[in-house]
Order: sequence, then C-alpha cells, then structure tokens
Amino acid sequence: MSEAMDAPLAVASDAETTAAPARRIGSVILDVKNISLAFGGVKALTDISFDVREHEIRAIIGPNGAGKSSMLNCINGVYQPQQGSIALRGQTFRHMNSRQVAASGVARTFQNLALFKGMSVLDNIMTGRNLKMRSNILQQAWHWGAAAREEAAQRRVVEGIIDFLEIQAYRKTPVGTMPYGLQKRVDLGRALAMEPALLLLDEPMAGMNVEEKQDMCRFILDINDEFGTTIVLIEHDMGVVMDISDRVVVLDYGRKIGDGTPHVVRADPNVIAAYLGTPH
Amino acid sequence: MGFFLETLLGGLMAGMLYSLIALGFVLIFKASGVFNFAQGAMVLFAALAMARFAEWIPQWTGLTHPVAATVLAFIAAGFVMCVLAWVIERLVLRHLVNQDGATLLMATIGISYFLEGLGQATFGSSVYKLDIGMPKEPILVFDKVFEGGILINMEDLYAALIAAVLVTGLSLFFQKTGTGRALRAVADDHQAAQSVGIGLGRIWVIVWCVAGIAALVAGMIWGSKLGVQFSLATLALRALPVVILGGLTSVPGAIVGGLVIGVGEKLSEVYLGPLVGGGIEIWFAYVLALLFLLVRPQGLFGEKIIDRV
Amino acid sequence: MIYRENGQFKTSYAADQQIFPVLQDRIAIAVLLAIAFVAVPLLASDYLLRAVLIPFVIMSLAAVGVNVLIGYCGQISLGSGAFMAVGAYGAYNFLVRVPGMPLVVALALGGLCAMAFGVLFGLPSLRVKGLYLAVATLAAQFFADWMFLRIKWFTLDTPSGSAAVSNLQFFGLPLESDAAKYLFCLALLALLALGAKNLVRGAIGREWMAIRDMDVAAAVIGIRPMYAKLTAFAVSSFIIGVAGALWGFFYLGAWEPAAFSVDISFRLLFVVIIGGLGSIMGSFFGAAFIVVLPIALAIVLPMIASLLGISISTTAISHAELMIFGALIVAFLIVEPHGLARLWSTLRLKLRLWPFPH
Amino acid sequence: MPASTFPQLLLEHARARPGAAALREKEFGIWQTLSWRDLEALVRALAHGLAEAGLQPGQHLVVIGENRPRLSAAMLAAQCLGAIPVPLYQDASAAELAFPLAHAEVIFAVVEDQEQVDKLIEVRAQCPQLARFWFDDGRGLRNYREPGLASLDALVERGRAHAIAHPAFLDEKIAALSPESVAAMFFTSGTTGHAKGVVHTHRSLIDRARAGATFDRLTSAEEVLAYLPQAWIGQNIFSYAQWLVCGYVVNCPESAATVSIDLKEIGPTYYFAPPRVFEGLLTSVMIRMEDASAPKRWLFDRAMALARRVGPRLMDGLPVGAGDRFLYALGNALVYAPLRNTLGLSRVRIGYTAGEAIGPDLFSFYRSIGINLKQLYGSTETAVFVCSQPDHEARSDTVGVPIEGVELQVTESGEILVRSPGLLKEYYKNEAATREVLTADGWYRTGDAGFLDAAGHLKIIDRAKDVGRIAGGAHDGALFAPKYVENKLKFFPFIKEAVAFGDGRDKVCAFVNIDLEAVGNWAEKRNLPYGGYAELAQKPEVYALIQDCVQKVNADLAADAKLAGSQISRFLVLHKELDADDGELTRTRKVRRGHIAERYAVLVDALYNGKTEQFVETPVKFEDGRTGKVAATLKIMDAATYPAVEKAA
Repeated sequence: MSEAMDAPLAVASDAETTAAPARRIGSVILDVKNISLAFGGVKALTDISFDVREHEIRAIIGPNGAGKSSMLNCINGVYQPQQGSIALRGQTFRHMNSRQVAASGVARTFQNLALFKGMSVLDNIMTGRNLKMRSNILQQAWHWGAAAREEAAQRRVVEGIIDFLEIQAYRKTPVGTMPYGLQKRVDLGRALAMEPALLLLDEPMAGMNVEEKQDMCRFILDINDEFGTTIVLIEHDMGVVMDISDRVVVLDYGRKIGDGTPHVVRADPNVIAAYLGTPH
Repeated sequence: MGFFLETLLGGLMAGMLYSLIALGFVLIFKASGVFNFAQGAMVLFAALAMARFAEWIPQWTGLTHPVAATVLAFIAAGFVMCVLAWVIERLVLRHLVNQDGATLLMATIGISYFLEGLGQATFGSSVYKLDIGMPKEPILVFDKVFEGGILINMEDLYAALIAAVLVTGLSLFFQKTGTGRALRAVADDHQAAQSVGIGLGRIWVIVWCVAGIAALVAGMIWGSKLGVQFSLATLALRALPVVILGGLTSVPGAIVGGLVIGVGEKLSEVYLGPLVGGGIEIWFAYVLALLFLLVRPQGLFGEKIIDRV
Repeated sequence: MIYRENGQFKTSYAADQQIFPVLQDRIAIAVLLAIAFVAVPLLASDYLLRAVLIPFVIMSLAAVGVNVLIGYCGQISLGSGAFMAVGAYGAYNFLVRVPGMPLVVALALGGLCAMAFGVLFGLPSLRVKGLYLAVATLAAQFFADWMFLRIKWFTLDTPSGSAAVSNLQFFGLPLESDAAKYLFCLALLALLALGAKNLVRGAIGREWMAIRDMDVAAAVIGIRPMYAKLTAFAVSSFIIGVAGALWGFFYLGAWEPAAFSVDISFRLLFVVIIGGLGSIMGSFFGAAFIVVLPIALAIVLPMIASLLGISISTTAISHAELMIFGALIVAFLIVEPHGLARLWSTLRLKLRLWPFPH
Repeated sequence: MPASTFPQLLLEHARARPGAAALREKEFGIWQTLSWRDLEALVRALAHGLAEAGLQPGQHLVVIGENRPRLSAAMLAAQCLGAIPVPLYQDASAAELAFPLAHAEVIFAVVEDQEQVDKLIEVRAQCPQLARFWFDDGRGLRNYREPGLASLDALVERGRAHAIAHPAFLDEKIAALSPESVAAMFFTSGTTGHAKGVVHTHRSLIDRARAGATFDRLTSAEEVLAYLPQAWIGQNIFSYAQWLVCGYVVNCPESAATVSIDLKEIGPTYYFAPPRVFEGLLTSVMIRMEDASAPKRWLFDRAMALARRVGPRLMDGLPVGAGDRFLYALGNALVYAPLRNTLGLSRVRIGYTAGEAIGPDLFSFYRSIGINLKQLYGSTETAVFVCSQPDHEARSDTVGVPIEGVELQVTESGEILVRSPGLLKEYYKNEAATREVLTADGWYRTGDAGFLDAAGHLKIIDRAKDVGRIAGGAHDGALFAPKYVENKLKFFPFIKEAVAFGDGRDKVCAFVNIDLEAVGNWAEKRNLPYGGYAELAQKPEVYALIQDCVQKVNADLAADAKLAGSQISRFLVLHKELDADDGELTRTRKVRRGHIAERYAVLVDALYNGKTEQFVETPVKFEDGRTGKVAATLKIMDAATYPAVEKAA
C-alpha cells in the first residue's frame, strides 16, 4: 500500500503516543479591529471588532441581513473594508486580495453553493490544491514526469479528504447532479484541500435536514479535532452553533451586540431581543 | 478650419445613423438581456425588403406615383420586420429565457446568418438601387463666414435629420410612454415584471419590432446612399463600438456614443489615416471602445456591475 | 453494450487518470488512429483529401484552440479569424524572409506571433466579461483585417496583400502531394490536440474551468483570474495561429487577408457550439460537421430541387447553407447546448449501462 | 509434503511467488495491492507485536470489522503464535459481543475502527479480562485515553522491534504448529439460544478448503471480493482458508456504500453470496428495467424468455437446437453479456449460493444468463464443504453430490448425518452441545431433513425440527415445511421476508415483510402516496398485491401432492422490517421462527381465530442502540387455496 502510507492528511493514529495537539486553544490567530464596510450609502458593517484564537471554533451568528457574510467577505479579501484592520497571525493588512489571503492559509465555504458545476467532485476538490501545484504549463501539456507525479501526489491528498468526508461513491460524478447535502460536503472538501490554518464556513448547515446537520456538525468537529484547524462559522439559527462552538459573536444590523461563550451569549438580553425581534 | 468643421459635421451626421443602430441594440438588450448581433443582418434584410417592394409594388398595383410607392414599400417592409420580430420571439427567445448572455449572443449570431440567407434568398443578392427622393447635390454654407465655406452633403443632412427624429422619438417613447416604462421594468428585473403582469413575450416582440423599424430606417438611408447590398450587414457591425462606448443599457449613451464614434472615425480617417495607410475607420472605433473599456468597463453611462458571493 | 469493464480495476493513479481509462475506448482510438494515419492516405482520392479531409483536420485544430478559450475558460471570442491570420502571415514571413527556415519552426513561430497578439487582445478580459469581451475581440478581428491589407510590409508589398507559399518540405521530404499535406497536418493535429487534452485535464485546465464556472469562488481558493485567463488566451491563440498557418499553407496555398475575415471567426464559433463547448472531442465533431455540410448540401439540394422539377442556382445553395447554419446554431443552443459531444457521451453512457436505461 | 497449517501456507506463497498480489483493498480511490512478500512481513511484525503484548498459544484473539487486509493479517499472526483468531460480526451490538468475549475469555482484540472500539469500551465492564485492543483506522480516536487501547501501527512498530530482538522466535513457533492444533473459532448465531463457539483445527479447515478447490479446479488466478462478514464461515472459507490454500487474490471493497461499484471493477472469477444478495440484485435489475424504453423492454423480455427456455439447458450441457443456439448467442451479445457486465459478474467462473435454500426461478435466472451459479451444502460445523454441485448438474432443489472425503447417511427420521475430515473439533466449553451433534462413531447431526435423490444429489426440505405436520382441517396430517413455503414467497421481488406457521394447526398462516424498495417503486408508479414503511405496508393496494403473490405460491404448492397441505390460507403484512437487532433474524438473516412466534403471539392468534385486523405493539432497538416501541393495527387477509393436483403416475 505504498501510496496509502505517505498521506499529509492521513491521521497519525497512535493514540498512545500523540499528546493531542488539537483542541488546545492557542494564541490569537485572527484579530479583527473596528471594521466598517459600506456599499454606496448602505452600511453593511459598523465598527466590528473580535478575535479568533488558534484551534477554537468561533461562531458569528445573527439574524438574516445582520452582515455576517459581509464580515466573512472582508476577512478573506472579497470586499475591502473602508475602515479598520484585520490581523492574520500578527501581520496586519488592509487591502489583501483573495489570493493573498488564500495563500496565507485561509479557506472558506459558501452559503449558496459556489461549486464548479461543470466539474466532477474530484476536480472540484483538486482545484483546492492548485496553490500547491508547481509544474509549469509545458510540463502539463506533455504530462512530463514532474507534472504527472505532482498530479498523482495531489490526487492522493484529495482522496484523503474524499475518504474523510465519506463521499467515495461520488468521486467522479459531476457535482451539479448531486444532492444538496452532499454538494455542501464537496464545498467543504474543496476548502479543506487548501489545508487551511483558518477555515471560514458560511452557513454550512443552511437548508439541510436534521440528519445532514448532524453529519455536518460531526465533520466540523472532526476537522477541528483531527487537523487542529481553527474554524470561524456563520449561522443564522443559534441552536446548532451553540453546541459546537467555543465562543460566539452576535451581529445585528451590522453591529456587534454580543460576544462570549455560548451560555453567556444565550443569556445576553440584547441577543435575545435581536432574535425575538426577527422572524425565523 | 472650414475643412475641419466639414469633417466634424460629416462625422456627426454619420454618427446619428450609428446612434440609430446602437439604439436598436440598447432597446433589445435592456428589455431582454440579449446582445442582438443580428442587428446588422436586420438592416440588410429590411433594406432588401424595402428596395424590392419599392420595385415590385408598382408592378403589382400599377400605381405610378413614386412617393406613394415608397411609402407603401416602407409600410410593407415595416410589416415584414414586425412579423420577423414575432417569429424570432416565438421560435428562439422564449426557448432561451434565463440563459446566460453568452448563449443568447451566439443565438443571435445564428439568427443573423439565417436572416442573411433568407433575405438574399427571397429578395435576391445583387445590388439594388433605392431612391427615396433625397437630394443628391451638396450645398455650400458659411461661404460668407470664411473663404471656402463648408460643403454640406444634403443627403447626409436629411439622413441625419431623419435619424435624429427617430432617435428622439424612440427615447421619448422609452422614457415617457407606459409601454416604455414596462420595458424598463422588464429590463430591471424579469421576475418582478412578470409578477406585476407584464408579459415578457409581448414586451420582447415590441422591442424587436422597434429595433426592426430602426434597422429599416438605417437600411433605407444607407441603401439609398450606397445601394442595397450585402455590405450593409457588416456596416452595422460598426455600430457595436458605439454600444460599448455608451454602455449597453443606456439610451443617452447610445446617442452620445454614436456621435463620438462618428466624429472619431471621420477625424481619424482624415488626420490619422494617411500616416498609416488609410482605411482605419474600420477598426479605429473598436480600438477606441476597447481602450475605453479598460478604463470604464461598464461604458459611459452603463450601471456598475457588482459581484455578490 | 460493447463495454466489458469487469476486471478493469486501477492499481495506480496514473492508470486511473489516463485519458481513456476504459480498455474498449483505448482499442477504439487505436483503430481510429490507424485508419487516419495509414488507411486514409492509401485509399482516399485527391479530391477527398483536398476538399474534405485537409480542411477538416485544420478546422479541428483551430476548433480545439477556440474550445480552450470559449469552452474551457468561458471567454467568448469572435477574433479567432484574426489569430489565424496572424499565425498564417507570421509563419509566412518567417518562412520567406529567413533563408533556410525549417517549415515546422516557421509554423511554431507563427503560432507564437498569434499567441502574443492573442494575449494583447485578451487583456480586456481582465476588466470585462461576456458580451463586452466578445465585442472587444471583434476589435482584434478588424484590426488584423486592416493590418494585413494596409501594411504592405507583412505581405512583402504584394498588391492586395496576397501571400503564397510553394514547394514546402518537412526535413527534406517534399509536402507536395495531398496525402503528404494531409499526413503532416494530421500529425500536428494529433500532437497539439493531445497537448490541449493534457492541459484541460490538468491543473491549469481546472483553473480555466473554475474561472468559467464560478470566478469569485475560484479567486477565493487562490486561483489568479489574470493568470488563468491570459494562459487560456495564449494557449488558444497559439493553437489557432498554427491552424491558421496550416490553413494558408496547405489548404489555400495562396491567400488574401479576406480569407481570415470575421466570417471564419463566426464559423469557428459554430464549430465549437455544434461540436460541444468544453470538449476536445467535440471540436472534431463540429469540424467534421461544418466541412461536410456544405458539400452535402451542394449535392443534396440540387437533387431535391430536380425532384421538385425546379433548377437551383449555386448562389441559392449558398443562401440555403447560410440559413441552415443559422437554424442549426439556434437549434443546438436550445435543444443541446453541449453539442454533439454531449450526445456522444450520453450514447456512450447508455452503452456502458446497457441494458439498463440509467 | 504440502503445508498443513495456515502460517505455513503463507510462507509457502511468500517463498514461491513473493511479488504476486495477495490482497487488494480499494482505498483512496485505487486498489492498493499487498503482495505475498509484503503480507508475510506484515504478519510477522503483527505476530511479534502480539507475542510481545503477551498473546499465548491457545488464547483467543477476537477480530471485529469489515474485511480489511490488516485484520486478515492479524488472524494469521495469531495463528502463527498458536493462538486462536475469533472473528465476530461487526454489526453486533455491544451487548451481543459481551457473551462471546466473556465465554472465550478474550484478553486481546483487533478491531477496525472507532465504532468497534466504542463497543469494546462499553462491554469492558462485563468482560474485565479484556486487556488490550488495537484499531486499524484511527479516525476519531485521536483523543481516546482508554487503557490498553492502541493502533495497529503501534503494534506493528513494537513487533518490528521485537523481531530484531528475537529473530528466530517466530519461525520456531510456526514450525511447532501441528495441523491438529486449533486454527479458529466461529460463533454460530444459532437459530435459538446462546451462540456456540465452533472450534476448527488447521487440518479440518485446510482439508475442506482443498476439497472444495479441487472440486472446482480453483487456481491462484482467481479474483475474489470479500464483502461479507469474516465471522460467517462461508466468507471465511472463501476469502481466508481457500485464499491461503490456492493463493488467489482477495479484494476488499472501499466501503459498504461502494460494494456494487467495486464488484464491477474487480469482476471476481469466484463469487459467492447467500440467496438474499442474489435476490436483491435481481430485484434491482427488474426495477431498473421498468424504466427502460419500450423497445428495450421488448428486447429484454424476449431475450429473457429465450434464456429461461434454453439458458439452463446450455449450462447443463444438454442438447439445444441450432436455431436456439444462434438466438441465444444473439441474446448473449445484446443482453446477457452486457447484463453480466453491469452486474459485475462477467468473469465469474464459479458462483456459489449458500447458507439458505434459493428460489427456483431466482436460481435459474442467473444460470440462464450464463452465470455458472451453483449450490453447495454445509455448515459452520462441517467447515462448509459437504455437498456441492458439479458444473453441469446444478439444480435449484438439490444441493449437489457429496464431495471428496464426505460420507452421508440419512436417519429414518429423515435427518442427514455427515462424516468428513472437516467436522468441528467441538463446541467451545460446551460438552453437552458437542455430544448432541457428534455421535461416538464420528457422525455429525446436521439437523436438516432431506434425502439423496435418484441422481445421487442431496435434497434438503427443511430443518429437521421445523418440518411439522398439519393437525386437523382439510389437510390433516399433511407435511408442513415452513422454510420451503417462505422461500417460495420470498422469491417475489415485493416480499423481503416471510414467516409461515402451521405445525400442529389446522391450516397454514404467514407473516409477510414487504421489500420497501420494490413495493415503494411499485407504489410510485401508481402514484400511491405513503408516509413510511408502516403506512405503505398497510395500504389495501399492497395487500392485494401480496395476496396475489400468496395465491401464486399456493397454486405452486398444490401442484405437488406432498406439499399441498402447506398452502397459505391467511396472511398479514408486518408493519416493521424483521431485524437482527431485535433478535428476529440471525446475523445471517435467517428468520428465527420460534422467537417471532412469541414476540408476535397476538398476531399469530389473530391469524388463527379469524380476526380481520389486530393491534400490536413491539419493542424495537434503533441503530444507535436506543430502544423504543412501535405500534400499529394490522389487517389480516385470506388467500385462495387450491385442491391438490394428483400427479398422473
């Protein structure tokens, strides 16, 4: 099983010797300071500040239209906030484009699936490895050694993810034809393929049935646990998030109205007000 | 000096025609999101129809009055264009609702091929003379103001005037009338439009008719100048940069763009052409538009496009 | 039905990722190549070679190029004719100006010229999308038309910008006979098509498709739109350029700028639409279609006409051809936007699942 | 002298053909291959590891999980040390595991993954002696801090170290092994009572494996897909004993979800499955064909009609007209061969169905499309191979001729006795049970009722104890063979399981389990809305459908005077699927009639005292181990029976 042995993602599975590197909350990895964002006149975010610590699961919740997605888009460089700064592992940046953010180890999934419809599950996840690919266009054209080897090596990593997300049976199906719940997994897989230090999940459970939600929760916890990935996830319904996240930020109308551990937040009157005030 | 003004004027007059064609593009794009590549073919088709009807109607009806014949021919051709619009909506557009722009564009290229074929098959493919009684001899004006004066080609002037009238008419129709507003509603949001009970199909037929008439007029004018022939189809391609320049969704854009391109072409041809071997008006407009795109992708008056995730 | 896939299991990624993983397909392709390279040159008549096969082969090559850009990277281009022209005149100039310039090198250099030209006119794609881009590429077309007509230097100051090549040879072997020309073009086609296939199934291909399918998401996972789009333009226009050179050298022999007018751009667009956007194989289907249809019509229409007891002129036939092309484009866009290639793959799938429907 | 223990067989292959593939596992998208050389190395490392961990000769090593190369290797490793591998069912609940673990005083276990680990941790309380266990796949186990828990990787590492320290150790151990020493123990789920540990020696298993191999001329070129539980001796013989005897390749599927895909890819040459698998396959074929276009359906139906007529005869090498031969060849090109391909059975040279009797039509379907499907007869206690059908003599109603080394005799009561080198050594720690089945002069009581027919083929009617008699009523004293009846019912794609009652009663009545997939599909075709299994089961339309099936069966039974009495006069459709977790089926999915009769006593009574419907409430166990109750009111329906047809003798 030569090929099976050298997997970057393959879980080091000796429970006796591993001193659980995961789940030990570390230092601040992402620090968002006084972010404000506006489209034309419309203010999407006003003076938002919060931080994310290494290996933690950080939830950003809030009613629909609270500015959650905008926040995410600021963090990974899709939008450029007008004010404020975002520090990633200590280094501050105002204007970083998506690629630079991606290159510095931030991956994300999308609320309304942004998969590459025309491609298979395998290829979709493979795109997540492109940053890691080095062979030049000529080598690829003639499938010369380097390119071929690289392709196989990356495929191996991607297979690790497919195995992890339990979608082996769909490997070569075009994503467009798959059930919604599974497409969400592929979206997650594509992000995982980047081996991110920080993983942003935009409403990972939106539009899922209970069973699918449970699966997704399991995957999120496993990712955080197996790979020690820091996770920032957005959800608009509190229930699911509270169980799996370490700390929660609550947004409403683009402002931060709460921040803390789930039970603290749950008790916060402002939060309760915001939620009672908005229909679900 | 006089020569410059002359060129400028010529450019403006040519530009009016471009504006007319461009307006056709804009109307259709606004209302149906279709970038109608077939506009050129429609010009050719309309011109052919017009020319031939003008020739046939006297034979059929035996009426000799030239003006009446021309008018009848115009009406007949206009009718044909409307039927065409209806057929296109029926057979093509309604099957491609909610397709992306690229697909629709390619579809219209298909349509334009079809029209070129059909037009020449039914109306013949040789060069036809089309006389709508526009004065041919130029007149000299401002010869008092500075020596040499300015030579104005009356035909162009009339052409420009007709075009101008039509353009203003269309813009008014588009901005003021109920149907016009309906068109704009559709343009802004198909679903919404349908929900308030504006029939997409009907709207589309209307805009295509309007575009057809615009094409007819343009074809008629060009036809009477250059004779009705295949090259009219490509002539209309020259109006494309106008749309790019003016912005696909903007009526004023189409007008301004048309004038700019018209003038630009003439000036460049006259002052730049000799330096590089002439004939540059074919591409100059395009390159102009292209450079402009790099600066302002949505055109002079087009709305900004924002990607949402 | 003909497929027997039991026991065709893969023990390595190389085996699993090969272009034709299924044995029966590999056999079919091998047979096809054998026919194309051996049987055809031996059996085909000169007329067949000259009027059908050579244009088919070259059109296929051009279509592969166009497909890379439009089908895989989703950038609409109406400037293919221009790229062909640049390729043709580029190769022509290198061939006649540089003494002792080998044909293959000249072709490659022609391709590189086209590549440069393509990248230049591809720049707008960084700012504009879809329709605007389509029009932008038209600029390339008209500019090229003008350039080769008016700038005499390119055409060695021949009147009307006509160019002609003669006694071409490939490392000493004369490429005079139609069979020789056919084989030469076919070899190039095979080579470049393989290259293109490898690209589209590799990392860069995935980047192109990612940009095509969902550019925002692509950017977020670290794909540079600029790099992806420009490489697509480069690869595409290189291949189209070579095809253009072949078209001039081996199909036309002597040509004028008009040979690469906007009309050919449109025809290439049809080829990829009818053949199938985003499919290398589709390019071949489309090319075959566009080459064979006119000939077929020229034969069939008069028959029909004579049956109806009317005589039909050649111009009428050309008009009918236009109409049929037009109608087909629309029909394909409505009924099967993925073209013949999709029809083929559905058929293949059915054969693999036979007797089951799905 | 040929190798006489499994470890020796392994070494022999590793010596003779080191590079050849021994095991393949589909993992990470491709078939990762393990050569005999690799396998030997792995086994040695594991053996050393286990030895160092303290596994002693005669001790048991429990193995739980799907078919995985490293689990097979672990079994070999245990055998190297003279210890006894005990494969258990991976879908058994923790509670069910408790008994064997305690009974066999298990100290060491090797399991597949988190799921199994959790179960072991759960039962540790009941089995304190369970000291150490290792897992193959560490997913989710990263943070387990369970004493004695470690990964196989770790075990292999320690083993390698130990091997360096004690180079000669293992080979001595292997040399010391005697063929008579115990090779493995299998727990028979047993249709009643506690499971019994069936003890087999190297000799018994290898002898039977060889006998079977020579009977079917198996070679080292065979491909086998191991997709059934190792704990089932069938699977174990095919993908372990015969694997080592013949040295062919055993392939492990990627996951339970991909078995059918993997089957297509591998295309096994030597295939075996219990009838239910073939049933499922056929059902899916029929369902998929229902959506086919009319001409295709027509072609398919014509081809199948032809196949039914000629196929079996061709298979049995009987004379067939030239015309039919030609048509069949045509049908083969157009339908049979492609069908075999899509089923993944193109390359099957020898196919076996075992474990249960198979419906005649089901059986002949596969033979008719050119798959050499045969039956064999045997049990855990006989190391499978007792009788087997020669290639051209396959019948659905017999189980073939006694094979090499087997003696048969039938007692006057009709029970079959077997004597062969493959008989069990004993039931583990169960003298009484052993004495029950093994006679002093070495005969084994199969507990099956049957007889050798004229052609010398063994014919099984039913379990000896289940064969009953009708008491009173029209068919007083008539023979009642419940299994026979149930099988006839179960052949219909719509019927998943059936339980027939009638011994000592005046008529035969039956429970029926509908097949959700088949009936569901049927319902959608007629757009009948239904909320779930229970609701669908009670639809009058469904009852009508099932009634039709039952009456077809009755007509069949009536055709045979001896069995006419077994016709079903009343039936009901159960509201829940019979489930092993509720003890209604054995792990090999045999119905536990007695248990069901108790569990659903109210229903049985209702059937016999003429009620037309009956309320019932049953406790059920859910997948996650929770328990709950399901209640429903079930309709009861009559079915027409037919007078026995007297055969013109």
